[in-house]
Amino acid sequence: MTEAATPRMPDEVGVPDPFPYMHPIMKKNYGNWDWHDRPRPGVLHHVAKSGDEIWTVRAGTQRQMDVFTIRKLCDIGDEYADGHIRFTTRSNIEYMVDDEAKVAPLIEKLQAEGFPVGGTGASVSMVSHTQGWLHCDIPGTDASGVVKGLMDLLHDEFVQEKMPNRVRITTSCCQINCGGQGDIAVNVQYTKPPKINHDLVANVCERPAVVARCPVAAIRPAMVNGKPSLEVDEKKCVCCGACYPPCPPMQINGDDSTKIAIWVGGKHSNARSKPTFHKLAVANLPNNAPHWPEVKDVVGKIINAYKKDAKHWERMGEWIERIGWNRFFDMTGLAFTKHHLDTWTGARKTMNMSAHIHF
Amino acid sequence: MTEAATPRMPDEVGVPDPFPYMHPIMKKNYGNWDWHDRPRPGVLHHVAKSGDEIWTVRAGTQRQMDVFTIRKLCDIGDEYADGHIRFTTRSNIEYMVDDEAKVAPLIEKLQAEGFPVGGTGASVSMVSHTQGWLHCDIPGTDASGVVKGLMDLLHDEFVQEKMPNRVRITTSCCQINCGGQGDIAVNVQYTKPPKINHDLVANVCERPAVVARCPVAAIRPAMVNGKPSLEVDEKKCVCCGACYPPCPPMQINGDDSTKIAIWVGGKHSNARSKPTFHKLAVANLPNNAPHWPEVKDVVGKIINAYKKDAKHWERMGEWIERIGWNRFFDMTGLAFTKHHLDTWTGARKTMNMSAHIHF
Amino acid sequence: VHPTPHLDQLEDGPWPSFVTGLKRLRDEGTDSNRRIMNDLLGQLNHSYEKRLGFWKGGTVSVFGYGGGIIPRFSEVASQFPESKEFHTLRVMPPAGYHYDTEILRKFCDIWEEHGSGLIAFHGQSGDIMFQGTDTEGTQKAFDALNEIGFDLGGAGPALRTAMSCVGHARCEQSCYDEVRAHRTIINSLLDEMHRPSLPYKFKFKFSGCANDCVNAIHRADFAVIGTWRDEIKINQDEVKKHIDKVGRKYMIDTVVNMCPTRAISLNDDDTLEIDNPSCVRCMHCINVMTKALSPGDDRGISIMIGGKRSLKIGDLMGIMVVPFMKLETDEDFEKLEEFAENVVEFFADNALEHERVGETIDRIGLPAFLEALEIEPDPNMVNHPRTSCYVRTDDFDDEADKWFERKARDAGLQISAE
Amino acid sequence: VHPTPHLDQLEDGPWPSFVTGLKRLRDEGTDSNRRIMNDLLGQLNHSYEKRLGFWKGGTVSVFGYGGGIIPRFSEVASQFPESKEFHTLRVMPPAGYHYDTEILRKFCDIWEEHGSGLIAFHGQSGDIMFQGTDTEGTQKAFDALNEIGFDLGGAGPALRTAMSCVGHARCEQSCYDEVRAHRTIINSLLDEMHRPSLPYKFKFKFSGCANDCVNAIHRADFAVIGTWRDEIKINQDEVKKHIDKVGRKYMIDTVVNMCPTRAISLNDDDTLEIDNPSCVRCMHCINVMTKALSPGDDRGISIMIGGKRSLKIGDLMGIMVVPFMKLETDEDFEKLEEFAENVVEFFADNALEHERVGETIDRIGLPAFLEALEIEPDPNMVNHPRTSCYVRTDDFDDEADKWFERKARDAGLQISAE
Ligand code: SRM
Ligand code: SRM
Ligand code: SRM
Ligand code: SRM
Ligand code: SF4
Ligand code: SF4
Ligand code: SF4
Ligand code: SF4
Ligand code: SF4
Ligand code: SF4
Ligand code: SF4
Ligand code: SF4
Repeated sequence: MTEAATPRMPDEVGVPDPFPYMHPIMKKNYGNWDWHDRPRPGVLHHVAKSGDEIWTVRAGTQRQMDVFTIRKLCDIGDEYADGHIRFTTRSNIEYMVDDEAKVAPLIEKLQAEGFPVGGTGASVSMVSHTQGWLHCDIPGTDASGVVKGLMDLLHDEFVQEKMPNRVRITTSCCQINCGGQGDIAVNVQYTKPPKINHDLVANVCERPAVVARCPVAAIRPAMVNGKPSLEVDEKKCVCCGACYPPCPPMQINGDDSTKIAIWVGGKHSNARSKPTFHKLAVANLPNNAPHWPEVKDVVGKIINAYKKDAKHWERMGEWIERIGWNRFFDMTGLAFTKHHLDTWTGARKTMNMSAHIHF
Repeated sequence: MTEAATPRMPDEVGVPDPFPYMHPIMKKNYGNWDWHDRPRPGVLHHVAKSGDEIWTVRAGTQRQMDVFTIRKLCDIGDEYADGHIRFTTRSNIEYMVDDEAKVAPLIEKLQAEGFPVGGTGASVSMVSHTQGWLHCDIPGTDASGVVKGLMDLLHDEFVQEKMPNRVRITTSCCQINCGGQGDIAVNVQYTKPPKINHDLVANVCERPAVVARCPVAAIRPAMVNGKPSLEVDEKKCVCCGACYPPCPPMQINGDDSTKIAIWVGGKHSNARSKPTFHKLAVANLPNNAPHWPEVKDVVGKIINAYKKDAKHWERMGEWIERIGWNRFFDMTGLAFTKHHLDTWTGARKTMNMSAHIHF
Repeated sequence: VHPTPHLDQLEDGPWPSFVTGLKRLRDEGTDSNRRIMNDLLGQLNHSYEKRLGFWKGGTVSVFGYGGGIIPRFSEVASQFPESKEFHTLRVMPPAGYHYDTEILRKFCDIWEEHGSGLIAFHGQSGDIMFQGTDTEGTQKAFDALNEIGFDLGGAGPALRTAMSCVGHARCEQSCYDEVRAHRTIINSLLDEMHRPSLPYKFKFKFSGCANDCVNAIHRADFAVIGTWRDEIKINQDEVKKHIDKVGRKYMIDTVVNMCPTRAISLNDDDTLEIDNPSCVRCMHCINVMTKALSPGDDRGISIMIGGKRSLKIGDLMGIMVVPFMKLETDEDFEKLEEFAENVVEFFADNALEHERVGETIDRIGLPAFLEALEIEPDPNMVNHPRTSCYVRTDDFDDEADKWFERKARDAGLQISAE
Repeated sequence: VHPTPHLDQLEDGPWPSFVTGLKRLRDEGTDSNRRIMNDLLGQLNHSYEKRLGFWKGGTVSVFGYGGGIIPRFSEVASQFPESKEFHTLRVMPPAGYHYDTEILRKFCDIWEEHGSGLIAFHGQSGDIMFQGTDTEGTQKAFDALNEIGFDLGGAGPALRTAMSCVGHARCEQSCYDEVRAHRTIINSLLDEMHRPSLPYKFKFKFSGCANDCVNAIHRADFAVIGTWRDEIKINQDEVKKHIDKVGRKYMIDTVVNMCPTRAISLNDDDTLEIDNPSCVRCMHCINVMTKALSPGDDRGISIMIGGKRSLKIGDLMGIMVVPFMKLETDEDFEKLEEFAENVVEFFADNALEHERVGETIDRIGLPAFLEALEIEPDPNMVNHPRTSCYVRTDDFDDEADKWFERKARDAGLQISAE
């Protein structure tokens, strides 16, 4: 500690080279794969042009992992796989093995240790999650808890491939939405304009920056009790929360005004249809930690309707486009309200300017 | 004339009842038709649920007709048809007959009198046209002359049904575009900001109204030579011409700055795809009366490319969407420029925000 | 006789020439037609030469009305004095453009006497345009036309002449009585047409089905389009015949594969399966297989509000504001009439000057428009619900209750109707 | 030990529980892990009870760098003092997230010693997140990680950590070497990551094909997506096998009828026909028939610029700005690197404070952006050309000439290459 007198200069290595860590078969056939199939849920089988084969076993994790869990995963990798591991875009772990015979014991072990094997193909993969109360400075709810609850609910759909196509769920603990777009997105939605703690503004808030951040110009500088502060035009405010990070005294979170909205039909892939943003399904669900039953209820309904009705390869949004939004609302028992009508920039282009109609 | 002392009060009859004029078979089977086909180009054959049949023969007219032409059409109607006539949305004339035997002589007569029979099904129908130099107070070009030239060029495509689907051409003699959206639209496009005739502004121009009409707020009131006038910020001006009708001194037309642009892919029907607006193909073509050869050349190229390449039932815009705009520009020999990139409200939504790509 | 070297070049070619027509009026018309047309041709040729127009507007109307005439005064009247006034009468045609030769001949007689002899069938908004007369002729021609049952159409900031497709009269796709809808609405709002006092123009258009043969969605502030709620009618024998004729691959490519919502599937035995709840009533398959397929029986209309050309905010198409309305009984037509009146009243009260109703909606937002007209939000109004989270939703539950009430009401109504 | 009644409820259920993990650190971890985790659990339970968060930000960095640490100071430190500082190190993983057990065990050892023992694989931007240490621990952990070849990622107004899909390493769809592209670009711009001085964040993401397994188009300012120019490769035998297996109707419904541009037609003899010029490289048919179909051989990348979440103007996806670029030779990679540098430089010079590059493009218009980067306009950049006539086009012919020159150049290049 006291040696810190001559501090160490960082070695700016940048992005580490993955080849030293990569499974030898992947390294050998890098860029030369031929085709793949999925022998069973949770398992991918890739065949290289050279004829080499590799089997991948995918399992769910809690993402925020303690060293004990990580070491357990390493032990499994050393004993049942070839010692190489990767994580996927959705925080699932993948073990690669060079021999089909290794697949079954590996799966068995993972399951025995409580790691669900699945997340491939037309399954519900891991919910992409964010930081929440565990770490972030602006969260309206937790992330890890919501994800845990949702994955408990959807565990069966993770370990089998019975959905029409893959389902990507995301969750975000504030309206900023680090979790991103999803087939289903479970996001905090503020329902009230920020309350301003005027005593603090002068100290911690860079006022011109905050004024500039508001997307609807609802914030004005003002003198309150003789001190420079801010005021919000509540008629204009769209409750986006953008003012809160740069100015914590603009308290956007409230234990009962911070709500959850669920969005559907976001899609990143370019397969078939172009990528899309998710669309509002329902707002104003209570932020009911630690189980969020109202949220789970809605997610369950949406998943079930999709599972029952969509055609193979239709993603959530593509399914809804085909059957029509009215049928989506009917099937899920959700309400269509004036808040579903877009009012933001370019709203005009989201309107049905045609005679196309669903009954 | 001198009797005008007690002027006649109008009889506000409104929209006339069409039944007194309607062909008896149409009246009888009103709302009870079963199916139709097209025995040959220019002829529709409709069968009613009652079993009644009616044949319609469609022919082109010049829309702006002298009484001699109209009377000739009436003579034909009396002698070869059943004395009932209608005009279509596109200014074609239709004769209805109750007997298939009447079709051939009627067609022969129409052709003999110089009225091309066609415009049905997958043909190029009459160009929808506007007033132009003949009558309007703000035209940049003529309408009747352009239409005559185009229909001369496309006569063959009017009298046969050899296009992939119907082709709707429109033309408009100023940028206001009374002719509307089209598979191909031939429209005036101003290329210079208005020149202001300051001497006239004070007299004939309601200045606040003009300032309000400008879509980009490029017009400001100004004093010029001590008189109230206007000035235009030429950097902002998008040459739309909206200021000209309410303020004729804002001279938008110039014998060499008034140009023609050609747009493609507008579609009104809801068949298959939703209705669409037309999109810029080429701008800055000269306003070369009385033959507009440059315009005809481009229209011809577009029609030919579409005819050669589109699939049955694909409209112009649907064809281009499928093959890609780059192929459209290649096939027609037209240029894609920065002006094709939208810069108007909502432009963002017209950008390709995907990896979908055509080669 | 003015020389017309530019116009003369437009007399060749296979298409009927307007120039030839104008010249015939000049050479063979009544005295007054001849005079007018000689100078008109002269001015037009002058425009072709200078590449500029030479008309200016003004104010002309017939007694009792404020609109319906498009006045034109020549800026080159000194050179072409006989056509120095060249006004147009916009006259409403019978709904669906039906005529007989007798009435057309009457038009010719009237216009030969009181005007230039030049008539257009029809203007883009649907009017018969009697083109070219002076102020006096305007009144006389109107009186004569009015006597035989015709009325002026719209111009200026007013209700405009409407259009309806041939529809019920001859088309098997037609889903409602276009003539009745057209006449009911326009005739109830005639005052708005004849005495212009709206913020800007307002247009109605009526198409019997989604083929939209009168371009209503783009070109009408208020578009009425026929549709149906039940299933497409399939005649499987005719399906087979069609496939026999055109081939399986061709049929898949042009029908199955062109359905916008993948609602059509071809069974291996050449029967057709349509998933009707996925069908968006686009008309395509019905258009292709006119004998095998037809619209269902539970027909009605959709209404789109706000179509127009580009001034001032850019082109707009009508937004689906009333997804479905039956249009069979007298009460149905009264309801439609009332709705049309309400929309026009809303427009009169809320639009800014020179603002079309579509622009008003764009400015205030669709929710505010719906609220003003007491229309319940419906998913068919949008391509998809909002993607932006910028919205205050604390009253979401109250709004949701409205939906649930409506659903209960609809269900109740359906039960009681059974 | 703080009671955690709310959190305890999250230990049941089939999914691995983060609470169980945190408790294990509290109960079985090193001394410091135990202390930190007890208070961390206490604070988290407190959040569950109050439904509010209790962290605030601050400034912490390691020597030599300005970014890469997310500092967290507790607002309820008096109740939960041991976790009063709970900073996160964002550390860049090997491109493609490849590890072996050895390196993972090293991470555990380091973080057990200098932090809380809690590691996330991975954050949404792709970082390994070493969560929970104080200011001093931050430096120590970094030093240790840096010694074994790992570096901090991005935070603040800076270049951010990038992501690339598994791609070339295991996926037959991959159209370029993602690892090389990823490392080339990020490592050339490292200074922008470690010393935040951009107007706002800037993210790169790399997907080997249009399936976009790293969500690049929505979530990256600069998305690199693999594609190909020549024809899809078809193995007709495998097509037949596929049809034998799934049936004709199913195949039509799931492949032919799902192609977004109707580019696929099934011949009557069960061979497949693809109209490649109509194909938009969406990947769907290839995804469904992995043995029968594959991307062509003339592979490369497309680049989309401007994806991001909603602040301040609403969500944006990346716009196709470079439709195609080969990415095989060293020169190709240099060109890509240079282009990336130019875009970041443009962003640094032109974006307003807290403005993402997509917002800049939206503000100045795509044409201005292209001009600044000397990119020639291309139809693939848009869904369709402009529909608005509000544009000044008097230099249209000059602009057109640029296109024709480019076409001539391309044709020339192709000729000389033959
Ligand atoms: C491992 C992973 C990439 C990585 O580098 O980590 C991956 C791997 C594969 N993806 Fe992916 N995708 C992965 C995330 C994604 C994502 C991003 C995400 O989930 O956040 C997407 C975009 C999702 C979206 O659109 O919102 C994605 C969209 C696809 C698609 C397109 C599906 C569609 O029809 O829309 C395919 C095609 C397919 O399913 O055959 C695909 C196909 C594949 C294939 C089959 C590619 C191949 O030939 O190897 C791989 C096995 C998929 C499987 O699970 O069956 N992958 N894939 C990611 C696993 C995530 C997970 O654990 O669940
Ligand atoms: C940690 C992480 C969530 C997670 O748990 O995985 C995260 C956490 C935060 N994000 Fe994020 N973002 C994270 C990925 C994302 C993504 C996803 C991505 O990169 O693919 C997005 C959407 C894509 C994008 O860039 O727009 C995202 C969009 C935002 C935004 C909104 C940016 C916008 O332009 O709309 C903010 C707000 C801001 O920058 O002011 C934000 C701000 C934040 C801050 C710094 C909150 C703040 O302003 O104080 C969060 C710090 C939390 C913490 O305590 O650690 N974060 N954030 C992700 C980064 C981990 C990593 O480095 O791997
Ligand atoms: C007579 C007319 C209505 C009228 O009241 O005057 C009419 C009549 C018919 N139309 Fe139309 N359409 C008429 C203007 C239109 C217009 C408007 C226009 O041309 O300005 C459109 C919209 C065009 C557009 O989308 O821009 C129109 C789009 C259609 C379509 C949809 C075509 C498509 O695939 O997009 C059909 C369906 C079809 O072709 O079978 C259709 C079908 C028909 C049918 C087959 C309906 C029927 O069963 O009788 C009629 C005969 C069509 C033919 O020409 O073969 N009609 N039709 C109009 C004749 C215009 C002309 O002289 O050329
Ligand atoms: C005569 C006609 C063209 C034709 O030759 O057919 C016409 C002619 C004029 N139109 Fe039009 N419009 C005509 C149908 C249309 C249509 C088509 C339609 O109704 O389906 C449109 C597009 C649809 C729409 O309403 O937007 C149309 C959009 C305009 C506009 C732009 C409106 C906008 O909101 O963007 C103007 C400008 C204005 O109103 O200030 C306009 C203005 C004019 C004026 C009055 C020019 C003026 O401001 O002085 C023209 C008078 C010409 C004349 O001397 O007769 N005209 N105009 C059409 C009316 C004939 C009739 O009554 O049947
Ligand atoms: S979504 Fe909001 S609360 Fe959650 S990690 Fe991101 S910035 Fe923080
Ligand atoms: S919450 Fe959003 S809209 Fe409301 S004041 Fe803050 S920044 Fe503005
Ligand atoms: S397009 Fe312009 S010039 Fe032509 S009639 Fe309409 S308003 Fe007049
Ligand atoms: S032409 Fe259009 S943009 Fe230019 S000054 Fe006139 S109204 Fe404004
Ligand atoms: S709109 Fe429909 S109903 Fe009317 S004529 Fe056209 S096809 Fe027939
Ligand atoms: S009417 Fe249109 S949407 Fe309905 S089944 Fe036929 S093609 Fe499909
Ligand atoms: S993006 Fe394409 S190349 Fe990369 S892993 Fe996904 S499917 Fe494979
Ligand atoms: S890749 Fe997509 S666009 Fe191309 S042929 Fe296959 S399904 Fe069609």
